[in-house]
Amino acid sequence: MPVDVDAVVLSNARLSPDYNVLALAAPDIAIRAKPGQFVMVKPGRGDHPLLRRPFSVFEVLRDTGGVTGLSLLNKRIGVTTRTLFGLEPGAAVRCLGPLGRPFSPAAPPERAWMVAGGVGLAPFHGLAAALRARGVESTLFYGARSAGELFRLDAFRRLGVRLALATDDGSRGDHGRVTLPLERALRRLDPAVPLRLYACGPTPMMRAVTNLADAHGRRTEVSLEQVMGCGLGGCYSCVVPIRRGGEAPRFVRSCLDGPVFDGGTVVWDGLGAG
Amino acid sequence: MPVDVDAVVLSNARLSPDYNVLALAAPDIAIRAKPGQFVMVKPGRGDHPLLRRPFSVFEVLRDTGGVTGLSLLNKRIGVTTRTLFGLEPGAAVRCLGPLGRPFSPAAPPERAWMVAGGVGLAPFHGLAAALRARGVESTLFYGARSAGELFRLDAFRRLGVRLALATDDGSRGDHGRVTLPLERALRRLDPAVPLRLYACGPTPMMRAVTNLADAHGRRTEVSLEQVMGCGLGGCYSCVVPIRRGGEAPRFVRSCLDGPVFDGGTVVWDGLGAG
Amino acid sequence: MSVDLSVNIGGGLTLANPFIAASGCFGYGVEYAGVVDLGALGAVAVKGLFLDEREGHPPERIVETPSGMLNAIGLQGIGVRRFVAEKLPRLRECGAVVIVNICGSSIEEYAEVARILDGAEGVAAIELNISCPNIEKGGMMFGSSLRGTHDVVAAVRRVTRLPLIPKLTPNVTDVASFAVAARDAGADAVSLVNTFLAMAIDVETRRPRLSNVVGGLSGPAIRPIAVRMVHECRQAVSLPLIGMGGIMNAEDALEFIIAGATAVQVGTANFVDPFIWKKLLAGLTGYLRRHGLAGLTDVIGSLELPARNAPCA
Amino acid sequence: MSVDLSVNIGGGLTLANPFIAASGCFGYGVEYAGVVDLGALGAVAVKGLFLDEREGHPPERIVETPSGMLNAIGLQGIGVRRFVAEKLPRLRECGAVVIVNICGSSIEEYAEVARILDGAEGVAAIELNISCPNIEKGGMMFGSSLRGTHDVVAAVRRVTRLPLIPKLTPNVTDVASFAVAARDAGADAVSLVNTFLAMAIDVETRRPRLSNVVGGLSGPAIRPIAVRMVHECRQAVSLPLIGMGGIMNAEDALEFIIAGATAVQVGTANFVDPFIWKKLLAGLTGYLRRHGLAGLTDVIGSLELPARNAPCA
Ligand SMILES: Cc1cc2nc3c(=O)[nH]c(=O)nc-3n(C[C@H](O)[C@H](O)[C@H](O)COP(=O)(O)OP(=O)(O)OC[C@H]3O[C@@H](n4cnc5c(N)ncnc54)[C@H](O)[C@@H]3O)c2cc1C
Ligand SMILES: Cc1cc2nc3c(=O)[nH]c(=O)nc-3n(C[C@H](O)[C@H](O)[C@H](O)COP(=O)(O)OP(=O)(O)OC[C@H]3O[C@@H](n4cnc5c(N)ncnc54)[C@H](O)[C@@H]3O)c2cc1C
Ligand SMILES: Cc1cc2nc3c(=O)[nH]c(=O)nc-3n(C[C@H](O)[C@H](O)[C@H](O)COP(=O)(O)O)c2cc1C
Ligand SMILES: Cc1cc2nc3c(=O)[nH]c(=O)nc-3n(C[C@H](O)[C@H](O)[C@H](O)COP(=O)(O)O)c2cc1C
Ligand code: FES
Ligand code: FES
Repeated sequence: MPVDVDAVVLSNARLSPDYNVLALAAPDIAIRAKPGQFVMVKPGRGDHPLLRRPFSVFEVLRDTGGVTGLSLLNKRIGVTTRTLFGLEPGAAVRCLGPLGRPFSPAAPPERAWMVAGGVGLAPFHGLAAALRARGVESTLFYGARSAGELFRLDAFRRLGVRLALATDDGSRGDHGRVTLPLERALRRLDPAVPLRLYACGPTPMMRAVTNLADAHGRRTEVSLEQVMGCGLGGCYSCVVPIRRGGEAPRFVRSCLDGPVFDGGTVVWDGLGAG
Repeated sequence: MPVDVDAVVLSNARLSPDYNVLALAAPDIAIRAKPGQFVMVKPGRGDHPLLRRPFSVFEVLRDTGGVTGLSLLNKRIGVTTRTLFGLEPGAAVRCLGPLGRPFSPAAPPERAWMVAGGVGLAPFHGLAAALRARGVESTLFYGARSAGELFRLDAFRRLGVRLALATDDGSRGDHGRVTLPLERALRRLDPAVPLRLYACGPTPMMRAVTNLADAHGRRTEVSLEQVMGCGLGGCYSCVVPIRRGGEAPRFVRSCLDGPVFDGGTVVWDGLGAG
Repeated sequence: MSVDLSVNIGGGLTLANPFIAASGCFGYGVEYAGVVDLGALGAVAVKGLFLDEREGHPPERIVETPSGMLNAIGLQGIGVRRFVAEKLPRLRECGAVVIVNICGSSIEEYAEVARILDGAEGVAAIELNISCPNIEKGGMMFGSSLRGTHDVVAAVRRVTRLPLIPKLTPNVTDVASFAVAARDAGADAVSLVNTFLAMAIDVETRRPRLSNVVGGLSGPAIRPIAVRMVHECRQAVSLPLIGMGGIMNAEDALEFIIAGATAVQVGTANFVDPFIWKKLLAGLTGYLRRHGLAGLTDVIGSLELPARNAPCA
Repeated sequence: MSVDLSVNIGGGLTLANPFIAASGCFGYGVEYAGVVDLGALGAVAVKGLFLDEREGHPPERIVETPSGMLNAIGLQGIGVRRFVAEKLPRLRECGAVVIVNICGSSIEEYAEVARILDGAEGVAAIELNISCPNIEKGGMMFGSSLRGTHDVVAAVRRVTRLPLIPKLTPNVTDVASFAVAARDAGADAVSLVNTFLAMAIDVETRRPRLSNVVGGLSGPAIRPIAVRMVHECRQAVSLPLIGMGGIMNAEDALEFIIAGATAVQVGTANFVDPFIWKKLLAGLTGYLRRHGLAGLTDVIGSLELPARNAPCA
């Protein structure tokens, strides 16, 4: 069951002019959050903005006494993300969660490849930790605009994750899309080695990853970013057209049935303009 | 001409759980403000709350280099005053002014009696300073709920103002309304001594002062607190019924023709519920 | 002092308190069973149902606006039969008082949906959605004509004895005349308002923000208009009114109740705070205590109008 | 790159830019002469004028609501004759393009006011206020009936050649039909919207917050509804439309312009920021530059509607 807490900001680490990591004292949520789940956040009271916004749980925070909270990897794009960028420790943020259907973590001997674009990195810290706990060999394919926007690489390395990087400007890793190193790796991998992919990032990127993986006979779990009004199944705003079995596509609520979906079931053309 | 500045909060002195004095770096306004004039203030951007709120200029702030800003005496009653109470130094407040028609300061040998109720003290610091500069003998009749809400008495004493106090709970000065000491003083004063009264506070108090003074043949300038949408004469929200000469009462805009009016011209029954 | 929050919303239906989850803002209720004690609500109005399943509009389906939001969900739904089979039993288990919001593309469809519900166990009342701005056929088509309103209500009235509550659209010149038409056709109460037809444009792409171009505006932005409409209807009919539009807290609810609403629905606010219900109850109870009132019925329609006086007193 | 902001709002009237101060929100314009360069505005719509002086309603006349405000000023004003004698000369001096908003309790009064303005020097256009929610007689009475709208517009058309701009009320079921009626009666353009009839209640006293009980809602809260109405009118008539309702910045103005408005009015925002006009101009110019457009006319009505597709693509 999700809970709603008035979480105090523990710290706000600004990573770049657009990205920050906001640590929130929400242990009751953190302790239950599974990789890929999200929270619905509202930084201020009052009507402006009115609605909460969905954010992946980035890290589960711990000290010697146990779980102390969670963090969000936030990218400034509009009114709420701007506020979250600017918050100082001590401020309060309403935080409802954990919500949604998590990733299904691979199990050995299956390998796990995570493919992140930009802020799509957010759900993978938790997933990487879960994979490590299960002893799954994992790789993060991570694309960003430039080297300065490739964040927290060390944290992933510490979790034993191999890294394959790409930047739009070529300042680090492959010059171009994250699908470049991914495609190379897919081609190289022995088709007999069991592998599962996870993707989170811009819709076209998740679509490309799903198709690429599919061409190599691999399945991808994607974490979609639909606009969400409630996060609890109440409003039907967050739907995604999903085709299951041979049936016609159906709009399913990504706050309940997602945000993680089998990429192969997503009818990509039917997603919103985003 | 009024100007609009994004004024930085220089300090915020909390005087009680409801009152504070907010110092704003708005020298361009302060330098031109006359006693009784007001500013239209909006602490946040955005639509909530939407409109500015009117505040008297409390003090004109100076250092050795000259005028540095102005202060507001603020009382928490709703959304904007609550925000103004909570602001920290460095925050910005949009501030438009100076606006409205000021008091007409007495000149010797005329004496000046200021009658303040609660936050109605606000316009009198500036008036007291102007009166002192003109060498006018002045007294402040000041009523509040309790001794703890009689603010800045020293500042007025330093301006040579005599004080006559009253509190609702009798914790200081007369026990009851500020009209108690006022009435006593009016009765005692030689009718031949020229005197002008100024009143600011709750509407019933200003009305009582006007009537009391009138009964003793004295005129009162009152500073009315109408709800104001614009402060510039644009919206016609702030009207007060004024009877001039023998004519029928007319609604006049208190942001342009006031907030200071000759109390004897105000049709008190026609003021809003407040 | 104990206070009585119960209200009678007509057709013999008494609610333990006036707070109803608004249709379309609470799924089928069951989605909230883990978060909210459904039995503690006055009632739950479930998402609008047609006879058959519907897919609704493609995303984007919502967009935020100043103190409000637009939605163009397009009444995606599982159809009344699946609702009765799959959701109603669970709602009964939870002790929910269930108001079923129904839609139709024709009068026959409305009547058919109502007939099915009339035979189902656990339906407390039918809310007749003749006011949805988000579908091409039906919905507001009926609700924005007096004739259409009368005919749909009368047709449904013939097939069910369940309390019947037409839900009025605010997108009309004179909402009170629609309340009158609904009453004359046999309604037990009316609820108002549904959303205001509205739109938002992305100026960078010069495209509508909603896939359906237009959508319905809800939330605090519309509250003052909705309160006025309740006030107008109160003066035109003596039916119980169920008011809604931008209620975010007990004080907002009281505006509607004082204006004449017997009960209120809460939609958009529930998205912001799914735990709002306890706060609403506490706020209302506190108000009654503070004002020394024994029951909510003392507040309903208690608006004191000023004696009309000369402009310049 | 220089951009052309000028627009033709009908009746031969070209404005240097599309930004007009909304009636009732800018006094008689002269109040702002010290703050704003009146000649730099597209036009100034002055406060609604009757034939004679009016006192308006007692306070409280305004109340703030979520992202909006209610007003019930009651059209206090100095009457058209004093306006012509006392205000018009000063407005001319300031180089203002003056649109005079006129009211009446009868068709004859509207016509009489228009006749007086027709003979005055310095009136650029007449805006016909048939939509004020704040007076008992006249105003919305005409504006909420197609017949009334047609008759008032036709009567005023007969007495003046000045550009004639009826101002429509949003408090109707089908605003586009009113635009059609106005056009058929000889209007040169229509402006929309006036305020939404609304009310707010003080729950502690259980009294209306406005002395007049109801008032008109303006500000950002109404913007999505107003934009939708401009969009609807654009599809029904080819007259120039003057859009308004909650415009706070250039982007908001662009929503209206993209939806089909040739010019826009700014009311409530001017209370918040009397220096808004320069910001609006800068914002609009910046937009055109950024999008590589030579003139505003390229933007008017440029909304791209989606091809209607099956709900589930
Ligand atoms: C399950 C889920 C998890 C998410 N996790 C994260 C995360 O960990 N970190 C993070 O920074 N963001 C995350 N997002 C995206 C985040 O919710 C949006 O960035 C946020 O809602 C924007 O709010 P805003 O108020 O800042 O922008 P707004 O002011 O609401 O919007 C600004 C602009 O962005 C567009 N927009 C709004 N939401 C989205 C969206 N979801 N996708 C694309 N465009 C959008 C709007 O249409 C508008 O044009 C997640 C979204 C979902 C659904
Ligand atoms: C010329 C002038 C000078 C003023 N000077 C000062 C000053 O120096 N210091 C100060 O603290 N206040 C002053 N005020 C009053 C101040 O403007 C109000 O307290 C303020 O507008 C309240 O805003 P809010 O957002 O906090 O309250 P809101 O949330 O807007 O209102 C809260 C409640 O108070 C009522 N209310 C709002 N405004 C007024 C008002 N003016 N009078 C009575 N009730 C009201 C509302 O109806 C509502 O019930 C002055 C007013 C005027 C007209
Ligand atoms: C996302 C959404 C979906 C809605 N769906 C329905 C519906 O199916 N049937 C209906 O009668 N009203 C529907 N409504 C309208 C609400 O029930 C309510 O009338 C309106 O939102 C005003 O109340 P609010 O401001 O509290 O949300 C919907 C509203 C929203 C926001
Ligand atoms: C205080 C006030 C007074 C108004 N007076 C008039 C008026 O006299 N005539 C008129 O046609 N409209 C009047 N209006 C309506 C505005 O001109 C405008 O149509 C409406 O406020 C919507 O625009 P906005 O949201 O930008 O304010 C008034 C609005 C306000 C807020
Ligand atoms: S976000 Fe409301 S149903 Fe998914
Ligand atoms: S406050 Fe707008 S006219 Fe006085």
